[in-house]
Amino acid sequence: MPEAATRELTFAQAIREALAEEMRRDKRVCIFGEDVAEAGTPFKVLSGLVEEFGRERVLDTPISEAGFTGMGVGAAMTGLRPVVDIMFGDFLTLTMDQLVNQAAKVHYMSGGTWKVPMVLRTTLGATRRSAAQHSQSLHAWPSHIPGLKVAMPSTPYDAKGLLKTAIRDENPVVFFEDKMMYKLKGPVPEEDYTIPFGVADVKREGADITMVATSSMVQVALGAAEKLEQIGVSAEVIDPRTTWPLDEKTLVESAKKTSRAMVIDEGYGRYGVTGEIASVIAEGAFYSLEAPVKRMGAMHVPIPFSPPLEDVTVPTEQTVFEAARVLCGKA
Amino acid sequence: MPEAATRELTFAQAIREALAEEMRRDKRVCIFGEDVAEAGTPFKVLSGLVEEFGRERVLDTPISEAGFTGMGVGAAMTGLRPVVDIMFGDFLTLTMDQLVNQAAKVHYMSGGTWKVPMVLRTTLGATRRSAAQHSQSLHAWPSHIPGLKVAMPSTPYDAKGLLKTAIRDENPVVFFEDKMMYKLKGPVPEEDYTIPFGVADVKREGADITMVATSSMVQVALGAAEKLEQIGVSAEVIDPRTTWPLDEKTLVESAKKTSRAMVIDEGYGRYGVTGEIASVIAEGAFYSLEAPVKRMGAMHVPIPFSPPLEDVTVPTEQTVFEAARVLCGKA
Amino acid sequence: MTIATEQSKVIDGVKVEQWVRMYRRMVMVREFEENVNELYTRALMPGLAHLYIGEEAVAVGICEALRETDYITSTHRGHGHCLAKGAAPDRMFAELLGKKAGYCKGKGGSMHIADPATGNLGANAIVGGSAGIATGAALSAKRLGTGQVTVCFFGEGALGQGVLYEVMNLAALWKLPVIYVCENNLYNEYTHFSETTAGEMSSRGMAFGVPAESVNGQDVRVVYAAAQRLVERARRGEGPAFLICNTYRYHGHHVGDINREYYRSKQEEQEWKTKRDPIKNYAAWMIENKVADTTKLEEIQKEVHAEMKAAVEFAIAAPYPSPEEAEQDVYA
Amino acid sequence: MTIATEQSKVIDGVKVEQWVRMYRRMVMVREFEENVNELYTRALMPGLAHLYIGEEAVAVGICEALRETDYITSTHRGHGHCLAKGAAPDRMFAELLGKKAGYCKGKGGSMHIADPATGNLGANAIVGGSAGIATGAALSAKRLGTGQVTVCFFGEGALGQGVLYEVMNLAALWKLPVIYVCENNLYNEYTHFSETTAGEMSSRGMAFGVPAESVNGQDVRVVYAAAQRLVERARRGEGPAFLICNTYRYHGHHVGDINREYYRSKQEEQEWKTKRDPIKNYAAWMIENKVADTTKLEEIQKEVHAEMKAAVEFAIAAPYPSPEEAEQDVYA
Ligand SMILES: Cc1ncc(C[n+]2csc(CCOP(=O)(O)OP(=O)(O)O)c2C)c(N)n1
Ligand SMILES: Cc1ncc(C[n+]2csc(CCOP(=O)(O)OP(=O)(O)O)c2C)c(N)n1
Ligand SMILES: [Mg+2]
Ligand SMILES: [Mg+2]
Repeated sequence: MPEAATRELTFAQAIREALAEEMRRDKRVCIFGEDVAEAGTPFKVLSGLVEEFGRERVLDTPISEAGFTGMGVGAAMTGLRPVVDIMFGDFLTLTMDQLVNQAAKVHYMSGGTWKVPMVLRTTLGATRRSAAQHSQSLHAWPSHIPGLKVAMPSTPYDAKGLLKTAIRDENPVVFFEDKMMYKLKGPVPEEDYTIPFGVADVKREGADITMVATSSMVQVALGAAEKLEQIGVSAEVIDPRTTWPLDEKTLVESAKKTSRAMVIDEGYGRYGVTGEIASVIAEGAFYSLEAPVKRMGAMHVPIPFSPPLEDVTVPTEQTVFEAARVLCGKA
Repeated sequence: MPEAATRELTFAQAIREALAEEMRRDKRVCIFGEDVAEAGTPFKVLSGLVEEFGRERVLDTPISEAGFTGMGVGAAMTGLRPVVDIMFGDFLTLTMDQLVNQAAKVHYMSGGTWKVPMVLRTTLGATRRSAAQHSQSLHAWPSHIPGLKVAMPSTPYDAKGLLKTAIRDENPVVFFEDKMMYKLKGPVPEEDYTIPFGVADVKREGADITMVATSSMVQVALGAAEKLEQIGVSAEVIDPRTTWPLDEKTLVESAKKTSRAMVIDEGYGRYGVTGEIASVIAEGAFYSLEAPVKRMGAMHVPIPFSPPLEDVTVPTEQTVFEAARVLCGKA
Repeated sequence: MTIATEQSKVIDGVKVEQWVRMYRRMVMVREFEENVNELYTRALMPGLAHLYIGEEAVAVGICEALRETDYITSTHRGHGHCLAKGAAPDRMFAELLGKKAGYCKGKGGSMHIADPATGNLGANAIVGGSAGIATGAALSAKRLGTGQVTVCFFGEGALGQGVLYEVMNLAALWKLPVIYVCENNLYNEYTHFSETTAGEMSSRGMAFGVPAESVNGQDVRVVYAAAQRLVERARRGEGPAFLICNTYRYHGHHVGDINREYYRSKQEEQEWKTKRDPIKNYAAWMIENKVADTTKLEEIQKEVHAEMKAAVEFAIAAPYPSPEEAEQDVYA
Repeated sequence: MTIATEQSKVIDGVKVEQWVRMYRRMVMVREFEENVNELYTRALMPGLAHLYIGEEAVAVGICEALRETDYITSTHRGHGHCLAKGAAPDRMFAELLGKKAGYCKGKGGSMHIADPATGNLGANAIVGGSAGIATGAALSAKRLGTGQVTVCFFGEGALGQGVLYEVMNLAALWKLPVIYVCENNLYNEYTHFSETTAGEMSSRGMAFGVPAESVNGQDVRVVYAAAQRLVERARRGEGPAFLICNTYRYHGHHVGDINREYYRSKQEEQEWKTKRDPIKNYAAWMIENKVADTTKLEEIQKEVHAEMKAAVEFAIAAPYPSPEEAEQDVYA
């Protein structure tokens, strides 16, 4: 949690600041991806970096996600610390071989001799009216793969701290940013800080129900918690911040305390993040739970374009509030 | 379950027979992949098909998994019914864009106008001493994606029946075959039959514990069930046969009956199939369960080459037996 | 007015009727896109769109060489392709606004227009994402003996995607009837293609056994002639081709890309717009060669203008799908 | 015996010492692989292996042009590359048998030998899978100014993988010091390359701005000369190259591929073995040109033979890792 919150930054600014500071600190850090230099990415997250660090360290690539992710692996093995930019999380599909068969396995297959200190930054999140190929939240895939770490911040503060940790980590880290959150503001201290992986953050304390929420869903859960308070339900909101490593203890302890839990994640609800976390809680807090763990994820459909359709495919403050109310027997 | 089990076939023969019969029945069915004609695949599963159906319908491709999977999508949209052969499940990494951003979404994105009746056959399973890039069981990934169906047979009988259903389905189906099971024999009737998707099969009835097992793990669970019987535990073994659609009802009802459940799957234990199925059971049978649902999957490591290492990364009869014993309080 | 009625007269080897249709189609595309831009500015369109203005001669020239039953695959910048292949503007606008009457019932939006009736296999928001689909459709045509040809449209940015080479190789090996049409509008989003493309662009075809040509994409007559030749060649079973059409997009990468000076100059834009406009220059040629006169062309423009206005109104008035529909059409 | 001792004498522009080393290395690779085959047949080796016999001149000729600090990436058929780059046979055999003393502590096996000490970034069991890694290593070398060159070995089957073209394009654009070495041994597993490769193979380089050459991969002198030139060019900052080495594998695709007549004739095999054997022909040249005499060559063969026997014994006697090690080395 922020200590000396002297100023507010947007989520995008926090990301940019983390990159700039790490690039100043360590000459080996470099960035590559599509339109990262010329345009500072379509989301303008990287604006200004090429001016400071030059085209030797901020490199515009062709539209070759597999190729330049693979280059990230090789560059990381041989002395650079690349931050690979994959514009939309949907394009992870193109990088899976490099990420999963190469990056994740190099260290292990080589008996621990080679390392891959690479960060792959990408996005997640729907409701941007971008349709099925630009709206997915595919973080469950890398979370499934040993050898990768997966971070997904939900505030500007976490974004900066986790990204610095990712860059300093000796392993491949997949870093998911909710593209709808780039303009979200929050306190970010001026001093250098990092946030350890595998440490969940209690975003709000509560006594009656545990809401585990990730990335984009943390704000949604906090909003729902406000509403719940109005009907006398005290909700605890916990953000694991990294799906791997996963801070099982904090999640389980909270569920033991509240005796009710739900998991809210913007990835598809099936065979994804909610299944894992719900299982961890159902197992760890088995003898304390008064009701089944409730899971909420994206509807099991490709994300539709049309606003009235798209809006019903992801959990909202209202749907989370209602589900929590039912779970707490206040319906 | 087989009715008129007049003869035994191996798993590989059952697959081949399903393909041959469907190719005879429907001229639109064709196969493409690496070494499918010339060699009948390295596993020899397709031997003889090119002789019967010719090189127009059994096509050897270059080593271009993304490319020919994409062609499968286009061919399926326009009148063929391609069966795309991806030699090792590990190479799914290369096809994810075609499979997930294209095949799975075409029908939905086009408002239901185009269809993709394509089957992608591939393998899963470790312990073949093939190391980290040829041993993965990645079926959790497609199971996570709406628009795809995922089948994973555990017997020759199921293999034939499910593959026929897959070929006749109007949607993209990912079909996983355990490569260690190709030589497994079992009864397969001569008559034409299909097995509906989304219908679990009770491979063994029991009263004390429900073991949900998939693909390669079904035989393992059955073996463990034998051992359990010897210590007076009656285990029910259920094979969902398709992870999507998933026959939740059969799984939940069994768990309600036995009050104890475990899920055994060869994919990685984290963020995969066991999490989903365990959650479904924990939720559906919440008030009947006497213990947390136990999950067993591959160890969270890239699959190592060395036999003594590889052997400890996947559940075995012995480890499943022991886990079940503990779960039933017989330890 | 004799010229306009003599539809079957042949000029430069092509019927007047066809020349006129190409003009009308180019005007349609431009008018359609102007309306899209307006819908965006008026905040009536959800999301973004990538305008085809400036590139009209490519889609129109190519599709003029195709039969209705032939296939196309399209891109994020796909409205022009869809219209040129025969899509109805009203259902397209409806789709862009997320309405139920749209080609995809509102599920696809600007980047996913698809329509079996006009052989449109779908626009694709993955750069290079439809190369496999197009090549697979060509495989079907060959195997089923239908005589259909498939055109795969993509921007020069897609030359960065390896899958394109995988399928070109396959198309060449199997002699599939597919034409890869590369629309080189100089930019991959905000990056000039020279920073992303090594070597000679046309050699990207030959290296995989696919004969390549490069043409002026601002001249519909040139595009049509090349397409005609390559499509017929493919139809005869002589295999795929790779056609580079050099062109330019007048607007931003998408409707929100307004300030472009950091990546390209106003002067460059101005030059293309004034000297190489595909519609203006083609109109001049038509008049000069008595394919049509000014009156006729103005008449077409008016008709198209009215058609588009009506189509936009239809789309605005059309109802949204109901939320329950979100769960439909996942499986066939 | 003067010839053998005059190691610093220069013949054809190359020191005798180097010519001899190349001979020794080729013999090492062959002997190594013969032993692998035997270990397989004696059921002492878990899994399978892909033998490099017949292709020795490629790895040896290329690596002779490299410095110890230069990088290579290798393939499923990688033993030759690793040995040529300086790997120790005993630790390689240990790895193949899954022993703790192996290069990867038994975790990698035949297809994943890696070794930072000799610049070996790792063999790869994904066809084409190391193209990105190799190109990334070249990026590091350029950015860090180390002067290192990377060689990316792959079979002609990898020409089917699009990622290769993605990174060649990048290497050309950024002038990276990487040599793409295509070992064309005619077969992708069991399918002849002519059925999988359209167009002219060497144009696959030029199309992406990477200069290409094609050489006789059975002649170590030719391979070395080409490599030497291209590696120095890359080291000078003049960019990547694409080198096709035409060669042949004598054995099956893997050790279990015994009956091969359904995909290639015995006669074809016989011809390559008898007429174009890289070791035999090179030995003849050495003798003819007084680089070494028969006695010297036999001596080398005996030494290598003994070394390999000892290495095999070391590996057989070496202990397996303990099961707990399975969970180690997942994260650094
Ligand atoms: C695989 C993939 N990578 C990146 C993007 C983001 N993107 C959308 S359009 C575009 C540029 C495409 O350039 P080009 O192919 O030349 O088409 P143009 O926009 O110029 O018509 C990019 C990078 C994408 N949609 N798909
Ligand atoms: C991506 C991928 N597809 C398929 C395979 C299976 N496979 C292993 S080796 C091989 C043939 C490789 O041929 P080539 O590249 O010419 O190498 P060679 O074996 O001839 O040395 C294939 C298809 C693989 N390992 N990786
Ligand atoms: Mg462009
Ligand atoms: Mg080969």
